[in-house]
Amino acid sequence: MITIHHYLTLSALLFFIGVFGVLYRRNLIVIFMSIELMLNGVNLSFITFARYTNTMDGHVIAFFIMGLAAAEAAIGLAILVMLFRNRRTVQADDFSLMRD
Amino acid sequence: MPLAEKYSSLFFLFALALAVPTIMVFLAWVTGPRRPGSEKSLPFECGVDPTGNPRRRFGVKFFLVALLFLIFDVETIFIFPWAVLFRELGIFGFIEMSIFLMILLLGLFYAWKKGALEWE
Amino acid sequence: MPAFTIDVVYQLMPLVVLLVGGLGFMLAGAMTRSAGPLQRGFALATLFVTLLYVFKLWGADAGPILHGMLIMDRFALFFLVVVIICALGTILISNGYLDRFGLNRGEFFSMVFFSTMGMGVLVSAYDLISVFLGIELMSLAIYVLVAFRRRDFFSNEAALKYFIMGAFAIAFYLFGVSLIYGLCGSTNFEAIAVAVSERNLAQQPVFLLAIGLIIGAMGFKVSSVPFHMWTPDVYQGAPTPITSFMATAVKAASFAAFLRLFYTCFMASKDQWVGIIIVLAILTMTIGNLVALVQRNLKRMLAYSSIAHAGYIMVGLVALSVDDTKAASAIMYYTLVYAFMTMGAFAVVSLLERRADERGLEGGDYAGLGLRRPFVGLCMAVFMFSLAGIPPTAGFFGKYYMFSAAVDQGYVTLAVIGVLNSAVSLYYYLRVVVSMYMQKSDEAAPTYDDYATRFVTLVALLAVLWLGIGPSGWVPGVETILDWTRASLAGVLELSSR
Amino acid sequence: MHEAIWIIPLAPLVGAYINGKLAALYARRGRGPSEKLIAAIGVVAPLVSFVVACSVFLHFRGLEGAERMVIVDLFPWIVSGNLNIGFSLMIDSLSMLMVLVVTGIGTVIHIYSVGYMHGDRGFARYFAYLNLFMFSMLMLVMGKNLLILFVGWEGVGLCSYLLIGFWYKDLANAAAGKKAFIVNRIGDFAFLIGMFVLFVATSRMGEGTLDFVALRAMVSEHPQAFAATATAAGILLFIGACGKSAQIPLFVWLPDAMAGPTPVSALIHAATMVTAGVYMVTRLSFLYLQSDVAMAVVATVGAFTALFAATIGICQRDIKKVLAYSTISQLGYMFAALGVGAFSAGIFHLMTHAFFKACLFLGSGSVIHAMSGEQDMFKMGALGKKMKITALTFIIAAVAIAGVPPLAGFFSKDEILLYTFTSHLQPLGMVLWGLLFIGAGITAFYVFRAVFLTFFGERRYTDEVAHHVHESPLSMTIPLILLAVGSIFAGFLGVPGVLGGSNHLHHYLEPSIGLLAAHGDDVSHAVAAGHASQSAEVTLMVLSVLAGLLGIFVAYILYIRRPDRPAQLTMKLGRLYHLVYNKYFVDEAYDAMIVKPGYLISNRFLFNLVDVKIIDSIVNTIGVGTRLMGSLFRLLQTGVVRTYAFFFLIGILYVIYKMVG
Repeated sequence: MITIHHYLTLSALLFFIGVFGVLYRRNLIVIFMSIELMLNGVNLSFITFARYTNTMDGHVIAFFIMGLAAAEAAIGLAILVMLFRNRRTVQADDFSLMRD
Repeated sequence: MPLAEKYSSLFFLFALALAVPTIMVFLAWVTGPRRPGSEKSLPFECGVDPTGNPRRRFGVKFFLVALLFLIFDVETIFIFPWAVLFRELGIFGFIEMSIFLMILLLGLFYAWKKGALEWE
Repeated sequence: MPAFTIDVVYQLMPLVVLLVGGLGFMLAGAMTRSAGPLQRGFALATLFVTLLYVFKLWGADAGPILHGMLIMDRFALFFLVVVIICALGTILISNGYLDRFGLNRGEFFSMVFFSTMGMGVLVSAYDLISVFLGIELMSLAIYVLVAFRRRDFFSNEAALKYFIMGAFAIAFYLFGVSLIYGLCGSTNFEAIAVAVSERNLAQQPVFLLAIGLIIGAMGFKVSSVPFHMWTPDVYQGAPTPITSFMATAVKAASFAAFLRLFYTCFMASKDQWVGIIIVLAILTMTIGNLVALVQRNLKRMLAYSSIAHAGYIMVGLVALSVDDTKAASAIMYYTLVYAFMTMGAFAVVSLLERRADERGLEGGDYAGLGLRRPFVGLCMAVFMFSLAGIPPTAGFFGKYYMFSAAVDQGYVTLAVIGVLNSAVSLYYYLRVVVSMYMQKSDEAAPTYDDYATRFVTLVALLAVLWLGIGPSGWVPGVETILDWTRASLAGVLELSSR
Repeated sequence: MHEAIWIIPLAPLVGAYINGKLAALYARRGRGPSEKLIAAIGVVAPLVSFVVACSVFLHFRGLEGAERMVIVDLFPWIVSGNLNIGFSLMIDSLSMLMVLVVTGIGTVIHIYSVGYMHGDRGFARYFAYLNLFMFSMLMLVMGKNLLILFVGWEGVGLCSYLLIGFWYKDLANAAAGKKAFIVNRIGDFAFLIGMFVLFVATSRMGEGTLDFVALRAMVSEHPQAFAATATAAGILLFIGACGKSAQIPLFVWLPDAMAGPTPVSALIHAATMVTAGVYMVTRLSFLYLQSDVAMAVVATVGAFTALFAATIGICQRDIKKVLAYSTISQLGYMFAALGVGAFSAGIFHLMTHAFFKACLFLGSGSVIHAMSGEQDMFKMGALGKKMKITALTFIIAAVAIAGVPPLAGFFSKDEILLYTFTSHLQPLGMVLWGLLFIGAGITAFYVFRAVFLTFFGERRYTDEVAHHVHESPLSMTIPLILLAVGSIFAGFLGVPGVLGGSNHLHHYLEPSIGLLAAHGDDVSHAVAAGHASQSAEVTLMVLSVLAGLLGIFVAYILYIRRPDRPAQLTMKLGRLYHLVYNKYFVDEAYDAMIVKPGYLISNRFLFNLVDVKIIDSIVNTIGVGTRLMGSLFRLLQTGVVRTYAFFFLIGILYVIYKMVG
C-alpha cells in the first residue's frame, strides 16, 4: 500500500538530490537540471497534498511551477549561451572573477 | 486535527531526505580512492589521445530553437485545462485565454523580428 | 466568474499599465535599433500613469480580489509607490548610462516594467502563490537586466550567480509553501491564519519547518546573512542603474511581502521564529558592516552597506507586534528613506563610471569629487551621512524609529547592537566623504554630466533632507508618512484578525 | 499689508542671497558686476524692510495697547513629541521699536557703506554679509519664540564673526573674529542651557513651550511656581546676554571687534547686535520680574560694567577703541536699567544710544577714511576745519552721549539714573546709582577727549597726510547728518513728566513689558518714580547734567588749554595709568588663567596622554580588530557560486534547527 508518506519521501528525496546536485556538480547545465529536479520534487509534494486534502489548488500550483520553471530554464539557458560565447566554458567554478 | 498529527512525521521525512544524499556524498568521499593524475584528468575518448580543440563550436542555433520550443511547449499546460473546461468557463475564459495567447504571440513576434526563427 | 468585475479591473490597472508598457517596449525593442528620447519619455510617462492609478486607488481599502490572490490595500499601494519611485529613478539614471555603455535598447525598459509589475504582484500578494509569481516575474526580468552588458564578463557572471542562487532559493520557498499547503489546505493568507488558529498549528514542527524554509528564501531576497553571499558580486557586476534598482525596489518589495506574510499568517508562531530573526538581524548588520569596512570597490561597499541595512530593517521584524504597529510602520518608513538615499548614492556612482573599466570604482576615482563637482559631491556626502544615520538626515530618523520600536518591545540589547553597528558603519561612509573632500587624485576619473541623473540626485537629496526634518505641508513630511503607514497597517491587521 | 511682516526679514535675506551669488561670481571670474548694482541691491533690501516696518508702525498707531500685535505663523518648524515649535514671527510694541531701529539705522549705515567700502575687492561680499546680518537681527527681534530668537542670535554672531574678519588676509583681524566667536559661544552655551531649563520647567507644568506669548501667560498664571526657574533660567540667559552684549566678564571681544570695517562697528557693534541681550532680557521681563536675585545680578553686572569700561575708555589712543569701550559702558547702563525693573528706560536708552553711537562711529569712520586708515587720535588734531560736517555731527553726538540737555542721551541716561536711585532693591540701588553717576562724568570726559584730540588743538600729522585729508563724499555725510538729527530729537520720545513731557515711549512699550508685581497697578515706569518726589527727581537731573558738564570741562582743560598736562598726569599716576591703559590686564588675565592652563591641560594631558596614549590606542585596537574581522568574513566570499549555495543550505538548516529544535 502506497501511503502519503511514500510520495512525500520521494518528493523530499528528489528535492535534496537536486540540492546536492547544485552543490556538487560543476557543469552549469547539470546544475540547471538539478534545480529542475528540486522544482519537480516540490511539484510532486504539491500534487500529493492536493490529493490528500481534496483541493484543486495543488494541481494549479503545479502548473504554475511548471510554467515558471520553463521560463526560468529559458533564461538560464540564455545566460549559459551568453557565458559560453564570452568565456568558452560552462564550468561553474570558472566564474569567480568577483570575490573579496 | 488528525491531519496535522499525521504530518508531524513529515519532519522526520525531511531529515531523512536530507540525510540520504548527505550520506551518499560522504560515503563517496570516504570510500572512493582519489589518485588524481595527468592521465585521469584527460577527457576520455575511447583510449585515443584527444586531438584538436575540445572546445568546439557551440551550436547556438539549436539552443535558440530549444529555448523557443521549451517556452511555447510548456505554456500549453495552461491551454489544456482551459480546453477541457471550455464550455464551463464560457466567454470569460475565452477572453482570458485570448489575452494570454496574445501575450505569447507578442513574444513570438519579438523572436521572429529578432531573427531567432531564421536558421541561417 | 462573478469575482471578475469592472471594479477588479480597475484595481488591477496599475499592474495592467505596467504590463502593457512592458509589452510595448518589447515591441519597440523589436522594431527599433535603439531607444531614443521618445521612448524614454514614454517610459517615464507610463510610470506616471501607473502612479496616477495608484493614487486613485489610495484610500479605497479594497478587499482581496481574484479569489484572494491579490489585495490592493493601502499597504500594497504604499510599497507600490516606493517601487515606482525606484523605477522612475532607475530609468532616469539609466538615461546617460545606457548611452555611454551602448546598451540603449527598448528591451531595457521592457524588462524594468516587467520586473516592476512583478514587484506590484509581490507587494499586493495575498496568497503564497502570488508571492511566488511576483518573485519570479520580478526576478526573471532582473536576471536579464543584470546580464544587460552582454560582452562584459562581470555582468555575465553576476547574472549567472544571481540566477542560480535565485532559482535555488525559490525552490526552498516552494518546498515550504507545499508543506503549508498540506497543513492548511490552502495557500491563501487568510485561510492560513484561520487554519493555524483552528488546527492549532502554531507550534507544529512541520509548520515551523515550513516557516524556516520561507525565512531562508525571503532572507535571500532581502540579502540577509547567511543568504547574502550573492549580493556583493551581483551588485558589482550589474549595470549601475540596475544595481540601484535591485538595492532599492527589489528590497522594498521583498520586505513588503516578508512583512505582510509574517504579520498576517505567522504571527501566532512569533515566539518560535523571533529568536532566529534576532540572530539573522544581528549577523546581517554585523557582517554587512564589518565586511564593508574592508571593501575597496565602491559598488561592493554599497552592496555590503545594503546588506547591513537589511539587518536594520530586520530589527523591525523582530519588534513586530499585533498590538502595536510602531515597528511595522518603522519598517515602511525606513524602506522609503532607504530607497531614496541608496538611489541617490548609486546615481552618483553611475556618473563616475567609465566604460571598459574592469577594476570598478575605487578610492582614487572619487577623490576630490567634492571639489571638482561641488553639487554631486555634496549630494554624495549627504547620502553617506544619511546611510550612516547622522541627524538631521532621514537615515537617522529611520534608524531612530526602528530601534525605538525594538526598545519598546523589550529588545534593548538588539537595539544597542544596532546602534553599535551604525557607529562602525560611520567609518566607511565617512571615508568616502573624506576622500571626496580631502584627497586629491591625479588619476581622477572623468565625471559625466547627465541632467537626468543629476535630477535624481537632487530629488534624492531633497527627499533625504525633507523626510528627516521636513514639516508636513503640501509635501508630505515625516508625520504624514508615518500616518499613512499606520493607516495601511491597520488595514492589514484588520484583515488578518478577521 | 501688516500681515506681510515676513517681508521684513525676507528682503535682506534675498539681498544677501543675490549679493552672495554676485560675490561668488566675482571670486570665480575675477571681475564682477558694477558696484552700483551691488550697492543698489544691498541698500534697497533693508530699505524695503524699513518701509514695511513703517507701514506696520502706522497701522499700530490706530490701535490700543494690547492690540498692537501682529503674529504670523509661517509653518510648523520642529514637531517632535511634546515639542511643538512653530516658525512664527511676531511684532508687538517692543519688536516694533527694535525693528524700526534696526531697519532705520541699518538702512542709513548701508548707504554710508556704499561710500566707505568704495573700491574694496570684497564689495559684494561685504553687502551680502551685511544683508545677512540684517536678516538675522530681524529674526532675532521678530521671533515669536525663544528658539527663533536663538537662531537670529546665532545668525548675528556668525555675521559679526564674518564681518570682523572681513579683511581676513590680516591675521590679526581673523584672530579678532575668532575671539569674538569663541567668547560668544561661551555665552551661547549658557543661553542654550537656560532655554532647556525654561523648556523643562514649562513641560513639568503642562505643555513645554518656548513661545513668548504662552510663556508670559503661564508665568502670570502661576508666578510662584516660576520663582526658582526664573532665577536659574534668568541668570543663564543673562550670561548669554553678557556674551552678546559685551558685559563683564565676557566683554573682551568687543574692543577687538573694531578690526572690522567701521560701518560694521557702527551697525553691529554699537547700534544693533550688541543690544540683542538688552532686547532679550526685556522680552523676558515677565520672567525676570519673578526673581529679585536675577534682577539684582543683571543690575549689578550692568552698573559695574558701565563704570569699568568707562574708565578704560579714558586712556585709549585708538579712536574706535574709545568708542568700543564707550559702547560696553553704555550697554552697562541699559542692563542696570533692566535690572532695577525700568525696562522701558533701558529700551529708551538703547534707542537713543543707537543714534548717537552710530553717529559717533560713522564720524570716526569718516575721519579714518580721510586719514587713510590712521586710527590713533594722537596723530590727528585740528581736523574740524577740514571736515566741517563730520566734526559738527560728531560733536552733536558727543554732546548727546555726555548727557547734556536737551539732546537724546540726556533723557534716557537721566531716566536710568533716576530709577536706579529709587529702585526697590535698596541699598543696592544707591550704590549702583553712585557707580553710574561717576560713569556719566567719565563718559563725558572720554568722549570729549576724543572730540578735542581729533577735531581741535594742533595738527599732529604729517604734511603728506594733510595733503589728502578731505571731507567725505555725500553718501557718507548724509547718513551722518541723519543720525545727528536723530541724536538731537530721539530723546523727545521720552520726556519725563517732571519736565512737562508725557513720556510717549513708556506708554507705547507698556503692553510688551512686564510689570513689577509690587507696583503693577500703575504704568511700569511709575515703579520707581512714585518713590521720588518731584524735587528729588529734579535734583538728580541737575546733578547728572553737572557731572556731564564737569567731564566736558575737564577734557577741555586737559586737551585744549593745557595740552601738556596729560603727559604729566600720566607720569604722576604711573602705575594706575599703566593699569588702566592696559585695560586692567583683563585679556592677559584671561590668557593666564583660562587660555594657557586650558591649552596646557588639553595639550599635555588631554591630547598627549589621554588622546594619543589611551584613547587612540583603544580606538586603534578596536579599529584594527574590526577590520581584521571584516577581512576574515571576506574570506568566505570565494566568488564560486556553489560555495554560496552551500552557505545558503547551511543557513537554512540552522534556521530550521533553531526553530524546531
